[in-house]
Amino acid sequence: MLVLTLDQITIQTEDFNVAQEHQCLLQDAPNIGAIVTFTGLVKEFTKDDNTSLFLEHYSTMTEKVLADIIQQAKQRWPIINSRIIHRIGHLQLGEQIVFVGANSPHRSDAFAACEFIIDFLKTEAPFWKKEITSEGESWVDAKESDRKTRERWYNFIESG
Amino acid sequence: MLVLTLDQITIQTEDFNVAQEHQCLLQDAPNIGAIVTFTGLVKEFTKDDNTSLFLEHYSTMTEKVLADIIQQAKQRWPIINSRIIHRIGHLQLGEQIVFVGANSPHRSDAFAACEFIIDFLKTEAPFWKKEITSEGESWVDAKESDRKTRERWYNFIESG
Amino acid sequence: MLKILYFARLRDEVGCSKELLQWQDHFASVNDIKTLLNQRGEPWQQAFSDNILHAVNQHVVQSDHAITDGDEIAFFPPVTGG
Amino acid sequence: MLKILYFARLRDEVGCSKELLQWQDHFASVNDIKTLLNQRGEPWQQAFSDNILHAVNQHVVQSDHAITDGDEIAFFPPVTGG
Repeated sequence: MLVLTLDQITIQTEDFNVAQEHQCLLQDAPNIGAIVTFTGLVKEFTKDDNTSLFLEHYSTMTEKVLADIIQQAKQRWPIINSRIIHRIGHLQLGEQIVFVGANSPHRSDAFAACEFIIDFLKTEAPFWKKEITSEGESWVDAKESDRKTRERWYNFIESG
Repeated sequence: MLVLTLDQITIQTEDFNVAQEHQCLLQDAPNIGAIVTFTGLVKEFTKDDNTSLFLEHYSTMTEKVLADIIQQAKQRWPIINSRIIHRIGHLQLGEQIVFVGANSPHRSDAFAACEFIIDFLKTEAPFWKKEITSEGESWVDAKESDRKTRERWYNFIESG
Repeated sequence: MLKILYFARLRDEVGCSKELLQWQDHFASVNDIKTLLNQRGEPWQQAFSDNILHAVNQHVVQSDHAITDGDEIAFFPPVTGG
Repeated sequence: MLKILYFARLRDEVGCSKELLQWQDHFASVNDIKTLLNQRGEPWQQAFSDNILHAVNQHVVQSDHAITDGDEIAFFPPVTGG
Protein backbone atom coordinates (compact mmCIF):
# COMPACT_ATOMS: atom_id res chain seq x y z
CA MET A 1 0.00 0.00 0.00
CA LEU A 2 1.55 3.27 -1.10
CA VAL A 3 1.10 6.33 1.04
CA LEU A 4 0.14 9.41 -0.90
CA THR A 5 -0.31 12.79 0.69
CA LEU A 6 -2.79 14.94 -1.17
CA ASP A 7 -0.60 18.04 -0.96
CA GLN A 8 1.43 16.46 -3.77
CA ILE A 9 -1.46 17.47 -6.04
CA THR A 10 -2.75 21.02 -6.34
CA ILE A 11 -5.41 22.44 -8.63
CA GLN A 12 -5.45 26.24 -8.52
CA THR A 13 -6.40 29.34 -10.50
CA GLU A 14 -3.30 31.37 -9.53
CA ASP A 15 0.13 30.98 -11.12
CA PHE A 16 2.73 28.72 -9.48
CA ASN A 17 6.35 29.25 -8.52
CA VAL A 18 8.70 26.65 -9.98
CA ALA A 19 11.53 27.79 -7.68
CA GLN A 20 9.47 26.88 -4.63
CA GLU A 21 8.54 23.47 -6.04
CA HIS A 22 12.15 22.72 -6.94
CA GLN A 23 13.19 23.68 -3.41
CA CYS A 24 10.70 21.16 -1.98
CA LEU A 25 12.01 18.39 -4.23
CA LEU A 26 15.57 19.23 -3.07
CA GLN A 27 14.60 18.48 0.54
CA ASP A 28 15.01 14.76 -0.09
CA ALA A 29 18.77 15.18 -0.63
CA PRO A 30 21.03 13.33 -0.02
CA ASN A 31 18.73 10.36 -0.68
CA ILE A 32 18.19 11.54 -4.23
CA GLY A 33 20.61 12.18 -7.07
CA ALA A 34 18.20 13.69 -9.61
CA ILE A 35 15.30 16.11 -9.91
CA VAL A 36 13.39 16.38 -13.19
CA THR A 37 10.70 19.02 -13.77
CA PHE A 38 8.26 19.67 -16.58
CA THR A 39 6.45 22.98 -17.05
CA GLY A 40 3.69 23.26 -19.65
CA LEU A 41 2.83 26.67 -21.15
CA VAL A 42 -0.21 27.99 -23.00
CA LYS A 43 0.57 28.04 -26.74
CA GLU A 44 -0.74 27.21 -30.18
CA PHE A 45 -4.21 28.62 -30.43
CA THR A 46 -6.23 27.48 -33.40
CA LYS A 47 -7.55 31.06 -33.73
CA ASP A 48 -5.42 34.19 -33.36
CA ASP A 49 -3.08 35.43 -30.67
CA ASN A 50 -5.78 37.50 -28.96
CA THR A 51 -7.38 34.28 -27.87
CA SER A 52 -7.40 33.32 -24.21
CA LEU A 53 -8.12 29.97 -22.60
CA PHE A 54 -10.65 28.87 -20.03
CA LEU A 55 -10.04 25.60 -18.22
CA GLU A 56 -12.63 23.65 -16.28
CA HIS A 57 -12.37 20.28 -14.56
CA TYR A 58 -14.35 17.62 -12.68
CA SER A 59 -12.80 18.31 -9.31
CA THR A 60 -13.55 15.17 -7.30
CA MET A 61 -12.47 12.98 -10.18
CA THR A 62 -9.34 15.01 -10.97
CA GLU A 63 -7.81 14.30 -7.58
CA LYS A 64 -8.52 10.58 -7.83
CA VAL A 65 -7.05 10.31 -11.34
CA LEU A 66 -3.88 12.26 -10.52
CA ALA A 67 -3.33 10.33 -7.29
CA ASP A 68 -3.69 7.12 -9.26
CA ILE A 69 -1.18 8.27 -11.91
CA ILE A 70 1.35 9.10 -9.17
CA GLN A 71 0.81 5.68 -7.59
CA GLN A 72 1.42 3.98 -10.92
CA ALA A 73 4.61 5.99 -11.42
CA LYS A 74 5.82 5.05 -7.92
CA GLN A 75 5.17 1.38 -8.60
CA ARG A 76 7.21 1.49 -11.80
CA TRP A 77 10.16 3.65 -10.76
CA PRO A 78 11.88 4.27 -7.39
CA ILE A 79 10.91 7.91 -7.14
CA ILE A 80 10.97 9.47 -3.69
CA ASN A 81 8.58 12.38 -4.25
CA SER A 82 6.54 13.86 -7.01
CA ARG A 83 4.43 16.95 -7.46
CA ILE A 84 1.60 17.96 -9.80
CA ILE A 85 0.14 21.46 -10.12
CA HIS A 86 -2.56 22.21 -12.69
CA ARG A 87 -4.20 25.57 -13.20
CA ILE A 88 -7.85 26.14 -14.04
CA GLY A 89 -9.86 29.22 -15.01
CA HIS A 90 -8.71 31.96 -17.39
CA LEU A 91 -5.21 31.77 -18.88
CA GLN A 92 -3.40 33.92 -21.43
CA LEU A 93 -0.92 32.93 -24.14
CA GLY A 94 2.51 32.13 -22.69
CA GLU A 95 1.31 31.49 -19.14
CA GLN A 96 2.36 28.46 -17.10
CA ILE A 97 -0.48 25.94 -17.05
CA VAL A 98 0.90 22.71 -15.56
CA PHE A 99 3.90 21.56 -13.50
CA VAL A 100 5.18 18.04 -12.87
CA GLY A 101 8.27 17.32 -10.76
CA ALA A 102 9.85 14.06 -9.61
CA ASN A 103 12.99 13.14 -7.72
CA SER A 104 14.81 9.83 -7.48
CA PRO A 105 18.19 8.29 -6.66
CA HIS A 106 18.82 7.83 -10.41
CA ARG A 107 18.29 10.24 -13.25
CA SER A 108 16.71 7.89 -15.79
CA ASP A 109 14.00 6.98 -13.26
CA ALA A 110 13.26 10.65 -12.54
CA PHE A 111 13.00 11.39 -16.28
CA ALA A 112 10.73 8.41 -16.94
CA ALA A 113 8.41 9.10 -13.99
CA CYS A 114 8.05 12.79 -14.81
CA GLU A 115 7.25 12.14 -18.49
CA PHE A 116 4.89 9.26 -17.62
CA ILE A 117 2.93 11.48 -15.24
CA ILE A 118 2.43 14.31 -17.75
CA ASP A 119 1.60 11.88 -20.60
CA PHE A 120 -1.12 10.22 -18.51
CA LEU A 121 -2.38 13.52 -17.08
CA LYS A 122 -2.90 14.73 -20.67
CA THR A 123 -5.04 11.73 -21.61
CA GLU A 124 -6.80 10.78 -18.35
CA ALA A 125 -7.26 13.77 -16.06
CA PRO A 126 -10.70 15.40 -16.54
CA PHE A 127 -9.70 18.90 -17.65
CA TRP A 128 -11.22 20.67 -20.65
CA LYS A 129 -9.94 23.74 -22.50
CA LYS A 130 -12.10 26.34 -24.20
CA GLU A 131 -10.71 29.03 -26.51
CA ILE A 132 -12.22 32.46 -26.13
CA THR A 133 -11.98 35.06 -28.90
CA SER A 134 -13.81 38.29 -29.64
CA GLU A 135 -15.98 36.24 -31.99
CA GLY A 136 -17.02 33.62 -29.50
CA GLU A 137 -15.96 30.49 -27.65
CA SER A 138 -15.05 27.00 -28.82
CA TRP A 139 -14.01 23.82 -27.05
CA VAL A 140 -10.57 22.44 -27.89
CA ASP A 141 -10.55 18.97 -29.46
CA ALA A 142 -8.53 16.16 -27.91
CA LYS A 143 -5.31 15.42 -29.80
CA GLU A 144 -4.64 12.06 -31.38
CA SER A 145 -0.91 12.69 -30.82
CA ASP A 146 -1.44 12.73 -27.04
CA ARG A 147 -3.20 9.39 -27.19
CA LYS A 148 -0.34 7.93 -29.23
CA THR A 149 2.26 9.36 -26.86
CA ARG A 150 0.56 7.54 -24.00
CA GLU A 151 0.49 4.29 -25.99
CA ARG A 152 4.29 4.29 -25.98
CA TRP A 153 4.26 3.48 -22.27
CA TYR A 154 2.20 0.35 -22.86
CA ASN A 155 4.52 -0.80 -25.65
CA PHE A 156 7.43 0.00 -23.36
CA ILE A 157 6.01 -2.26 -20.66
CA GLU A 158 5.32 -5.13 -23.05
CA SER A 159 8.72 -5.01 -24.73
CA GLY A 160 10.61 -4.22 -21.52
CA MET B 1 25.10 26.12 -39.41
CA LEU B 2 23.71 26.34 -35.91
CA VAL B 3 24.36 29.44 -33.87
CA LEU B 4 25.38 28.72 -30.31
CA THR B 5 26.07 31.41 -27.76
CA LEU B 6 28.55 30.35 -25.13
CA ASP B 7 26.50 31.75 -22.27
CA GLN B 8 24.33 28.64 -22.68
CA ILE B 9 27.21 26.78 -21.00
CA THR B 10 28.64 27.75 -17.63
CA ILE B 11 31.29 26.02 -15.54
CA GLN B 12 31.49 27.51 -12.06
CA THR B 13 32.53 26.77 -8.48
CA GLU B 14 29.54 28.52 -6.87
CA ASP B 15 26.05 27.05 -6.54
CA PHE B 16 23.41 27.86 -9.18
CA ASN B 17 19.83 29.11 -8.93
CA VAL B 18 17.33 26.88 -10.74
CA ALA B 19 14.61 29.56 -10.44
CA GLN B 20 16.71 31.98 -12.47
CA GLU B 21 17.46 29.37 -15.14
CA HIS B 22 13.79 28.44 -15.40
CA GLN B 23 12.91 32.10 -15.79
CA CYS B 24 15.33 32.41 -18.73
CA LEU B 25 13.83 29.35 -20.43
CA LEU B 26 10.35 30.89 -19.98
CA GLN B 27 11.40 33.94 -22.04
CA ASP B 28 10.82 32.02 -25.25
CA ALA B 29 7.07 31.82 -24.56
CA PRO B 30 4.75 31.81 -26.45
CA ASN B 31 6.90 30.02 -29.02
CA ILE B 32 7.40 27.13 -26.63
CA GLY B 33 4.93 24.81 -24.92
CA ALA B 34 7.31 22.91 -22.65
CA ILE B 35 10.30 23.39 -20.36
CA VAL B 36 12.13 20.36 -18.96
CA THR B 37 14.89 20.67 -16.38
CA PHE B 38 17.29 18.19 -14.81
CA THR B 39 19.23 18.89 -11.62
CA GLY B 40 21.92 16.46 -10.46
CA LEU B 41 22.89 16.27 -6.79
CA VAL B 42 25.91 14.90 -4.97
CA LYS B 43 25.06 11.48 -3.53
CA GLU B 44 26.25 7.91 -3.14
CA PHE B 45 29.74 8.07 -1.81
CA THR B 46 31.63 4.82 -1.82
CA LYS B 47 33.07 5.77 1.58
CA ASP B 48 31.10 7.35 4.42
CA ASP B 49 28.89 10.42 4.66
CA ASN B 50 31.72 12.63 5.86
CA THR B 51 33.22 12.38 2.42
CA SER B 52 33.31 15.43 0.20
CA LEU B 53 33.94 15.67 -3.53
CA PHE B 54 36.48 17.55 -5.56
CA LEU B 55 35.78 18.07 -9.26
CA GLU B 56 38.35 19.05 -11.84
CA HIS B 57 37.99 19.43 -15.60
CA TYR B 58 39.91 20.12 -18.82
CA SER B 59 38.47 23.57 -19.36
CA THR B 60 39.14 24.27 -23.04
CA MET B 61 37.88 20.82 -23.99
CA THR B 62 34.83 20.96 -21.71
CA GLU B 63 33.39 23.93 -23.57
CA LYS B 64 33.91 22.30 -26.97
CA VAL B 65 32.34 19.01 -25.88
CA LEU B 66 29.29 20.62 -24.27
CA ALA B 67 28.74 22.95 -27.24
CA ASP B 68 28.91 19.91 -29.52
CA ILE B 69 26.37 17.97 -27.39
CA ILE B 70 23.96 20.92 -27.54
CA GLN B 71 24.39 21.12 -31.32
CA GLN B 72 23.63 17.42 -31.67
CA ALA B 73 20.51 17.83 -29.53
CA LYS B 74 19.36 20.79 -31.64
CA GLN B 75 19.83 18.78 -34.82
CA ARG B 76 17.71 15.95 -33.50
CA TRP B 77 14.88 17.83 -31.78
CA PRO B 78 13.30 21.25 -32.38
CA ILE B 79 14.42 22.79 -29.11
CA ILE B 80 14.53 26.56 -28.93
CA ASN B 81 17.01 27.02 -26.10
CA SER B 82 19.04 24.90 -23.76
CA ARG B 83 21.27 25.51 -20.79
CA ILE B 84 24.06 23.60 -19.07
CA ILE B 85 25.66 24.51 -15.75
CA HIS B 86 28.31 22.30 -14.19
CA ARG B 87 30.09 22.97 -10.93
CA ILE B 88 33.75 22.25 -10.21
CA GLY B 89 35.85 22.40 -7.05
CA HIS B 90 34.75 21.22 -3.61
CA LEU B 91 31.20 19.90 -3.13
CA GLN B 92 29.40 18.41 -0.16
CA LEU B 93 26.81 15.63 0.02
CA GLY B 94 23.39 16.82 -1.17
CA GLU B 95 24.65 19.84 -3.09
CA GLN B 96 23.54 20.68 -6.62
CA ILE B 97 26.27 19.69 -9.07
CA VAL B 98 24.79 19.94 -12.58
CA PHE B 99 21.81 21.57 -14.31
CA VAL B 100 20.40 20.92 -17.78
CA GLY B 101 17.35 22.75 -19.13
CA ALA B 102 15.67 22.69 -22.54
CA ASN B 103 12.54 24.24 -24.00
CA SER B 104 10.59 23.33 -27.11
CA PRO B 105 7.18 23.67 -28.75
CA HIS B 106 6.41 20.04 -27.77
CA ARG B 107 6.97 18.25 -24.49
CA SER B 108 8.37 14.96 -25.81
CA ASP B 109 11.12 16.88 -27.66
CA ALA B 110 12.03 18.86 -24.54
CA PHE B 111 12.22 15.64 -22.48
CA ALA B 112 14.35 13.84 -25.08
CA ALA B 113 16.76 16.75 -25.59
CA CYS B 114 17.26 17.30 -21.85
CA GLU B 115 17.93 13.62 -21.13
CA PHE B 116 20.18 13.27 -24.20
CA ILE B 117 22.31 16.22 -23.06
CA ILE B 118 22.87 14.89 -19.53
CA ASP B 119 23.51 11.33 -20.76
CA PHE B 120 26.21 12.56 -23.15
CA LEU B 121 27.64 15.04 -20.65
CA LYS B 122 28.13 12.12 -18.23
CA THR B 123 30.12 10.05 -20.73
CA GLU B 124 31.91 12.66 -22.86
CA ALA B 125 32.57 15.88 -20.95
CA PRO B 126 36.06 15.87 -19.36
CA PHE B 127 35.19 16.17 -15.67
CA TRP B 128 36.71 13.96 -12.98
CA LYS B 129 35.50 13.41 -9.41
CA LYS B 130 37.72 12.70 -6.44
CA GLU B 131 36.38 11.59 -3.05
CA ILE B 132 38.05 13.14 -0.05
CA THR B 133 37.85 11.53 3.39
CA SER B 134 39.80 11.95 6.61
CA GLU B 135 41.81 8.91 5.49
CA GLY B 136 42.79 10.24 2.10
CA GLU B 137 41.66 10.86 -1.45
CA SER B 138 40.56 8.53 -4.23
CA TRP B 139 39.44 9.05 -7.81
CA VAL B 140 35.93 7.91 -8.66
CA ASP B 141 35.72 5.19 -11.32
CA ALA B 142 33.60 5.68 -14.45
CA LYS B 143 30.31 3.78 -14.34
CA GLU B 144 29.45 1.10 -16.86
CA SER B 145 25.77 2.03 -16.38
CA ASP B 146 26.40 5.54 -17.73
CA ARG B 147 28.01 4.11 -20.84
CA LYS B 148 25.04 1.80 -21.37
CA THR B 149 22.57 4.63 -20.83
CA ARG B 150 24.26 6.56 -23.60
CA GLU B 151 24.17 3.52 -25.92
CA ARG B 152 20.36 3.67 -25.80
CA TRP B 153 20.44 6.83 -27.91
CA TYR B 154 22.34 5.06 -30.69
CA ASN B 155 19.89 2.15 -30.65
CA PHE B 156 17.08 4.70 -30.67
CA ILE B 157 18.47 6.32 -33.80
CA GLU B 158 18.94 3.02 -35.61
CA SER B 159 15.50 1.63 -34.74
CA GLY B 160 13.70 4.96 -35.09
CA MET C 1 -31.59 8.57 -6.88
CA LEU C 2 -28.75 8.96 -9.38
CA LYS C 3 -26.65 12.13 -9.70
CA ILE C 4 -25.96 12.87 -13.36
CA LEU C 5 -23.17 15.33 -14.30
CA TYR C 6 -22.28 16.86 -17.67
CA PHE C 7 -19.02 18.65 -18.48
CA ALA C 8 -17.54 20.97 -21.11
CA ARG C 9 -18.97 20.78 -24.65
CA LEU C 10 -21.49 18.16 -23.59
CA ARG C 11 -22.86 20.39 -20.83
CA ASP C 12 -23.18 23.28 -23.28
CA GLU C 13 -25.05 21.04 -25.72
CA VAL C 14 -27.56 19.63 -23.24
CA GLY C 15 -27.78 22.99 -21.46
CA CYS C 16 -27.44 21.44 -17.98
CA SER C 17 -24.53 20.67 -15.64
CA LYS C 18 -26.28 18.46 -13.10
CA GLU C 19 -29.57 16.64 -12.65
CA LEU C 20 -31.02 14.08 -10.28
CA LEU C 21 -32.58 10.99 -11.81
CA GLN C 22 -35.08 8.79 -9.98
CA TRP C 23 -33.71 5.27 -9.51
CA GLN C 24 -35.59 2.63 -11.49
CA ASP C 25 -35.34 -1.05 -10.69
CA HIS C 26 -34.59 -2.08 -14.27
CA PHE C 27 -31.38 0.03 -14.33
CA ALA C 28 -28.45 -2.34 -14.68
CA SER C 29 -25.60 -0.47 -16.39
CA VAL C 30 -24.56 2.92 -17.76
CA ASN C 31 -26.11 1.81 -21.06
CA ASP C 32 -29.59 2.02 -19.52
CA ILE C 33 -29.01 5.65 -18.54
CA LYS C 34 -27.71 6.50 -22.02
CA THR C 35 -30.79 4.89 -23.55
CA LEU C 36 -33.11 6.80 -21.25
CA LEU C 37 -31.42 10.16 -21.96
CA ASN C 38 -31.37 9.47 -25.71
CA GLN C 39 -35.13 8.85 -25.62
CA ARG C 40 -35.60 12.47 -24.61
CA GLY C 41 -34.79 13.44 -28.22
CA GLU C 42 -32.84 16.64 -28.99
CA PRO C 43 -30.49 18.05 -27.81
CA TRP C 44 -29.62 14.78 -26.01
CA GLN C 45 -29.60 12.61 -29.08
CA GLN C 46 -27.18 14.90 -30.91
CA ALA C 47 -24.97 15.40 -27.84
CA PHE C 48 -24.72 11.65 -27.18
CA SER C 49 -23.93 10.84 -30.81
CA ASP C 50 -20.41 12.27 -30.31
CA ASN C 51 -17.50 10.34 -28.84
CA ILE C 52 -18.24 10.70 -25.13
CA LEU C 53 -16.78 9.19 -21.97
CA HIS C 54 -18.61 8.13 -18.81
CA ALA C 55 -17.44 7.89 -15.23
CA VAL C 56 -19.22 6.15 -12.36
CA ASN C 57 -18.25 7.54 -8.97
CA GLN C 58 -15.29 9.40 -10.53
CA HIS C 59 -13.83 6.42 -12.41
CA VAL C 60 -14.00 6.17 -16.20
CA VAL C 61 -15.84 2.95 -17.11
CA GLN C 62 -17.17 1.04 -20.13
CA SER C 63 -20.85 1.56 -20.87
CA ASP C 64 -21.74 -1.94 -19.61
CA HIS C 65 -20.45 -1.01 -16.15
CA ALA C 66 -22.99 -1.92 -13.44
CA ILE C 67 -24.68 0.91 -11.55
CA THR C 68 -26.53 1.05 -8.27
CA ASP C 69 -28.84 3.49 -6.54
CA GLY C 70 -26.90 6.53 -5.24
CA ASP C 71 -24.18 6.48 -7.92
CA GLU C 72 -22.73 9.62 -9.45
CA ILE C 73 -22.61 9.24 -13.23
CA ALA C 74 -20.71 11.79 -15.31
CA PHE C 75 -20.71 12.26 -19.08
CA PHE C 76 -17.99 14.27 -20.85
CA PRO C 77 -15.94 14.62 -24.04
CA PRO C 78 -12.31 13.39 -24.32
CA VAL C 79 -10.09 15.37 -21.94
CA THR C 80 -7.86 18.25 -23.08
CA GLY C 81 -5.83 19.32 -20.04
CA GLY C 82 -2.10 19.83 -19.54
CA MET D 1 56.85 21.54 -29.95
CA LEU D 2 53.97 19.47 -28.56
CA LYS D 3 52.02 20.40 -25.44
CA ILE D 4 51.27 17.30 -23.39
CA LEU D 5 48.57 17.43 -20.65
CA TYR D 6 47.66 14.89 -17.96
CA PHE D 7 44.46 14.91 -15.89
CA ALA D 8 43.01 13.38 -12.73
CA ARG D 9 44.34 9.95 -11.64
CA LEU D 10 46.76 9.89 -14.56
CA ARG D 11 48.29 13.22 -13.54
CA ASP D 12 48.69 11.99 -9.96
CA GLU D 13 50.40 8.83 -11.22
CA VAL D 14 52.89 10.51 -13.52
CA GLY D 15 53.30 13.41 -11.07
CA CYS D 16 53.00 16.06 -13.77
CA SER D 17 50.13 18.08 -15.25
CA LYS D 18 51.84 19.58 -18.30
CA GLU D 19 55.03 19.19 -20.26
CA LEU D 20 56.45 20.41 -23.55
CA LEU D 21 57.82 17.80 -25.92
CA GLN D 22 60.27 18.60 -28.73
CA TRP D 23 58.75 17.79 -32.13
CA GLN D 24 60.47 14.93 -33.93
CA ASP D 25 60.08 14.34 -37.64
CA HIS D 26 59.19 10.66 -37.25
CA PHE D 27 56.06 11.51 -35.15
CA ALA D 28 53.00 10.42 -37.13
CA SER D 29 50.21 9.64 -34.66
CA VAL D 30 49.29 9.63 -30.98
CA ASN D 31 50.72 6.09 -30.85
CA ASP D 32 54.22 7.47 -31.35
CA ILE D 33 53.84 9.72 -28.31
CA LYS D 34 52.51 6.86 -26.19
CA THR D 35 55.48 4.71 -27.23
CA LEU D 36 57.92 7.48 -26.37
CA LEU D 37 56.36 8.10 -22.94
CA ASN D 38 56.23 4.36 -22.19
CA GLN D 39 59.95 4.07 -22.94
CA ARG D 40 60.60 6.32 -19.94
CA GLY D 41 59.69 3.34 -17.72
CA GLU D 42 57.91 3.89 -14.39
CA PRO D 43 55.65 5.59 -13.44
CA TRP D 44 54.67 6.09 -17.11
CA GLN D 45 54.47 2.44 -18.00
CA GLN D 46 52.11 1.66 -15.13
CA ALA D 47 50.00 4.78 -15.72
CA PHE D 48 49.60 4.06 -19.44
CA SER D 49 48.69 0.41 -18.83
CA ASP D 50 45.26 1.54 -17.55
CA ASN D 51 42.31 2.32 -19.81
CA ILE D 52 43.15 5.88 -20.83
CA LEU D 53 41.71 8.31 -23.35
CA HIS D 54 43.58 10.79 -25.54
CA ALA D 55 42.48 14.07 -27.05
CA VAL D 56 44.26 16.03 -29.78
CA ASN D 57 43.45 19.74 -29.68
CA GLN D 58 40.54 19.07 -27.31
CA HIS D 59 38.89 16.30 -29.30
CA VAL D 60 38.94 12.69 -28.18
CA VAL D 61 40.62 10.59 -30.88
CA GLN D 62 41.78 7.05 -31.61
CA SER D 63 45.46 6.39 -30.98
CA ASP D 64 46.22 6.25 -34.72
CA HIS D 65 45.05 9.87 -35.09
CA ALA D 66 47.62 11.95 -37.02
CA ILE D 67 49.47 14.68 -35.12
CA THR D 68 51.42 17.73 -36.27
CA ASP D 69 53.89 20.11 -34.70
CA GLY D 70 52.13 22.51 -32.29
CA ASP D 71 49.35 20.11 -31.26
CA GLU D 72 48.00 19.89 -27.72
CA ILE D 73 47.76 16.24 -26.70
CA ALA D 74 45.92 15.31 -23.50
CA PHE D 75 45.84 11.96 -21.68
CA PHE D 76 43.18 11.15 -19.07
CA PRO D 77 41.05 8.39 -17.51
CA PRO D 78 37.36 7.84 -18.43
CA VAL D 79 35.30 10.87 -17.39
CA THR D 80 33.16 10.94 -14.24
CA GLY D 81 31.27 14.25 -14.29
CA GLY D 82 27.59 15.05 -13.90
